[in-house]
Amino acid sequence: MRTDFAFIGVMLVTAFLLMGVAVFAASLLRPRKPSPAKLETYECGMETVGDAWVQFRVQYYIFALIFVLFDVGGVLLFPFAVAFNVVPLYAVLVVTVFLGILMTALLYAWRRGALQWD
Amino acid sequence: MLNGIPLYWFLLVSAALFCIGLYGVLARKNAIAILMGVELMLNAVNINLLAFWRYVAPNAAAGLAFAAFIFVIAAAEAAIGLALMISVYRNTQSVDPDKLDSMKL
Amino acid sequence: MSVIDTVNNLLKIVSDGVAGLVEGILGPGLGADLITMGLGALVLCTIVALVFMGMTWAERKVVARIQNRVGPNQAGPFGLLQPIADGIKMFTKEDTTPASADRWVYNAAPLIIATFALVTFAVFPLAPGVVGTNLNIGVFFVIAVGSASTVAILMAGWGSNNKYSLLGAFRTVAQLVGYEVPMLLNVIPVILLAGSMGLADIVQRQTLADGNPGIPFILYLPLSALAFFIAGVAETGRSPFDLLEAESEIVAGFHVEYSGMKFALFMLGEYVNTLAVSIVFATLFLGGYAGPILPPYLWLALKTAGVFFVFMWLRGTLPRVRVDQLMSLNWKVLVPMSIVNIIAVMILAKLFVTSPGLQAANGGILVTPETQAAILFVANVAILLSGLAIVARRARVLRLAEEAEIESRREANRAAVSGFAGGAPAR
Amino acid sequence: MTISQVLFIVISLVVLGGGVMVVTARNLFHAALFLIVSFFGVTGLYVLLDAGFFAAAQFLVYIGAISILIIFAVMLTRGVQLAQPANSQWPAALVVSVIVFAIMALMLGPVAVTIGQRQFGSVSWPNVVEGQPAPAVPDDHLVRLGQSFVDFNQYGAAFLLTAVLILVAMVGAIWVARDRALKDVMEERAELAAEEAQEAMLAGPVQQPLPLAETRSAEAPAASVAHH
Repeated sequence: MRTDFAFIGVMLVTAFLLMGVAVFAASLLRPRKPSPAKLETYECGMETVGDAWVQFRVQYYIFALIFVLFDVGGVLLFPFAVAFNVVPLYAVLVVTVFLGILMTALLYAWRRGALQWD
Repeated sequence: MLNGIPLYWFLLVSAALFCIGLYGVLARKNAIAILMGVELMLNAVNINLLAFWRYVAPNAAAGLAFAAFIFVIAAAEAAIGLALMISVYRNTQSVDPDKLDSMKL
Repeated sequence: MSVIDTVNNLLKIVSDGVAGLVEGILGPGLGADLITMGLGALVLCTIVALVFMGMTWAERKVVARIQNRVGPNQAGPFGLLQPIADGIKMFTKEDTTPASADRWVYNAAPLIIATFALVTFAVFPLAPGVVGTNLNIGVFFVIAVGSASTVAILMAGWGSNNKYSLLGAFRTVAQLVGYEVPMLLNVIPVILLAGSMGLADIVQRQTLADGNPGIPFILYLPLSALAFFIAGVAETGRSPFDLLEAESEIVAGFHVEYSGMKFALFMLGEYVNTLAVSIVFATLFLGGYAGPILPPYLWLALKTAGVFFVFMWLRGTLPRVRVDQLMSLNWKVLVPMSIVNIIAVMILAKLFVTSPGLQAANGGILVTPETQAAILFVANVAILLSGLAIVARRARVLRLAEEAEIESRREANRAAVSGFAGGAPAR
Repeated sequence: MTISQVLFIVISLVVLGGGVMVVTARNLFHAALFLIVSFFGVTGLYVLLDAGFFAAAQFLVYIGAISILIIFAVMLTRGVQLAQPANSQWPAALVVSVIVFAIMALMLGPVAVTIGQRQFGSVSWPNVVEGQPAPAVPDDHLVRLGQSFVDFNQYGAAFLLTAVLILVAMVGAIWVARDRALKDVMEERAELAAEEAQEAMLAGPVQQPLPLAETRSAEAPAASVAHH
């Protein structure tokens, strides 16, 4: 199990180094003539006012939280899916109830208008 | 075969992570930073559960099952806690728990 | 060993040969293993980078043809050297970092997105026995690692310290994370049927062998395949779901402030993710490297190219969707349909079993794999059609309500106007 | 020193270093990023524990989901750059944390210490023999986990309760984070009540007098808003 992941560690390091080398090599090759105008924040030629923070809508958070809850729900289904061939028939009922409750949660969000982006 | 890593190494790392989270919960001035501390503590708990599963009872599903449930609990905690903080922020323009001492708006 | 066998197992022979060579030089042990793995990783990354260059060329050419243009034709024959010209330009372009940027975060974001896009390739089986590492959680691993790009995008948006970047990053992430849910939910029916999360096992299940007719899962689960594909298009942020780059709306999304090599890494990440989704789709639903006559790696390449062609086709033909349509399609159509589909597949796969052992253990009706496939196919299509019918009816009801509302408002306006004419106070 | 030990130490440093930065960083966005670093280190620990599924789940749930939620919340509350990272009791908090860690280290550590009559440390866990390799992980541990989720003699009830927890969290969080602030709702209600009261006064000279409680509810929130 752990040895299976060894290659992934090596791959992670290799890919990271390769990308780092690419950026570093480019930094040696490319011209470098900074000027105040180039270093400005791009805003279609307007002077930037204030920092990058703008009033974000709560809708973003609500979508993220629905996603998080469905994500963990989905993760719990994976061990069951692997065990599907060895579980008895009533297990299907248990998981159907599980999915039904998740569906209820989705329907609640729907009825509250939380899925509406406007 | 853990190639020479004794169980108590994991337990000590998990205890240290738990205490770092505890410090964050006790000392931070921002409620979202406090929730980050709670997430660290939940992670420490999960390391413990999986370490005991691995060393003490790898044939039982108990450690794995509890670790999986902790994932869900962490997600639910984060979702509700942060939603509360956002709501509090919109009502009081602050997420400093020291200032949230009144029950009324 | 015949010539055909040699050709069929070319990748396996080469990789085994290199591993043997390294071990011969260094002697067996940790060092040899590490160097073999490092070489493998290097080769894999290089191949993926080359494929990335080919993909950019192919996409520009194909989309140009769809739109009655010629596409790149100056650099080399058929513009084949265009990616190299692009590469030289990216390498030598001045790279400006905005003065107000959060430097570490800004510089790390493209590296992270490109690295984690490449890491997924460690688990794809390219041919029998040729795989970086045969993880038993393969498909779950791919989806998990794919979710790293959201963090990198938020880092890019925040690090640039630009309103457009941050807003673009928020929009992108809201889209990406949403479509991860149907992706997760639609691999579950495949795992139910294959009984394993390992990609090699899933391919094995679709390979022609004794007692296994080798039916690809797209014929068992057309609805899952369709939903997974739509989610994959949205996950990689490609047209028609390319709201993150909607240059007419938010300049260029989260990577406005990036130029030169760092921008190239974002492009690389996007294309490599597309390639990864194509390979996953080919592996899960089209049978991966399984196929007659041709060598296995060629089959995988052909299937992946086919899936990528559909990606390009969509980009060339469909207009961009609106952000509210994007969210509705995910949460109100794909997710509910996937949940219903999982329930149906579970029940049917338990009722109609294909092996006597399973029948003895859990009961059920013994059928041939072909019959099981046909039953699941019919159920999938039925769910898809009824879902579409519900959506269509809902859309019609909404449209009628809107029209009625407009009509009533018009009526009220008319009444108000005539009321004024009569001199009575309008309320 | 085996390679596993080296990896363990490196990963632990990443986990703990990330954790320390989380609780000390002045910039909340950076704190969230260090939280991700710490989560990533924990992924490595899970791999060392042969729990590959949980490593991937950690990546998916914590790095891909929960940290996104935290970053969104940071952005929504506009408290990114903190004036001061810690509150006034931070020395006390530090002392408490260190003491708790000392106690835990004493109890879990390898050194046996006798305090008074009792002996702490060097606990012998079942199945754990010093110097012996840990028992092997069965290949089908995920299958067993899946079976335990649907078996009511094991964790079937907990599995279903998890779904209920998700439902409750969804309902609660959407209710709490809904678009309108509580203040606005109460303001609106107060205005509506005031309007109704006015209409009632205008409508007729002698009608039922308004009940006291209602008048108060119409006045009090408006007053408190004015106070703000």
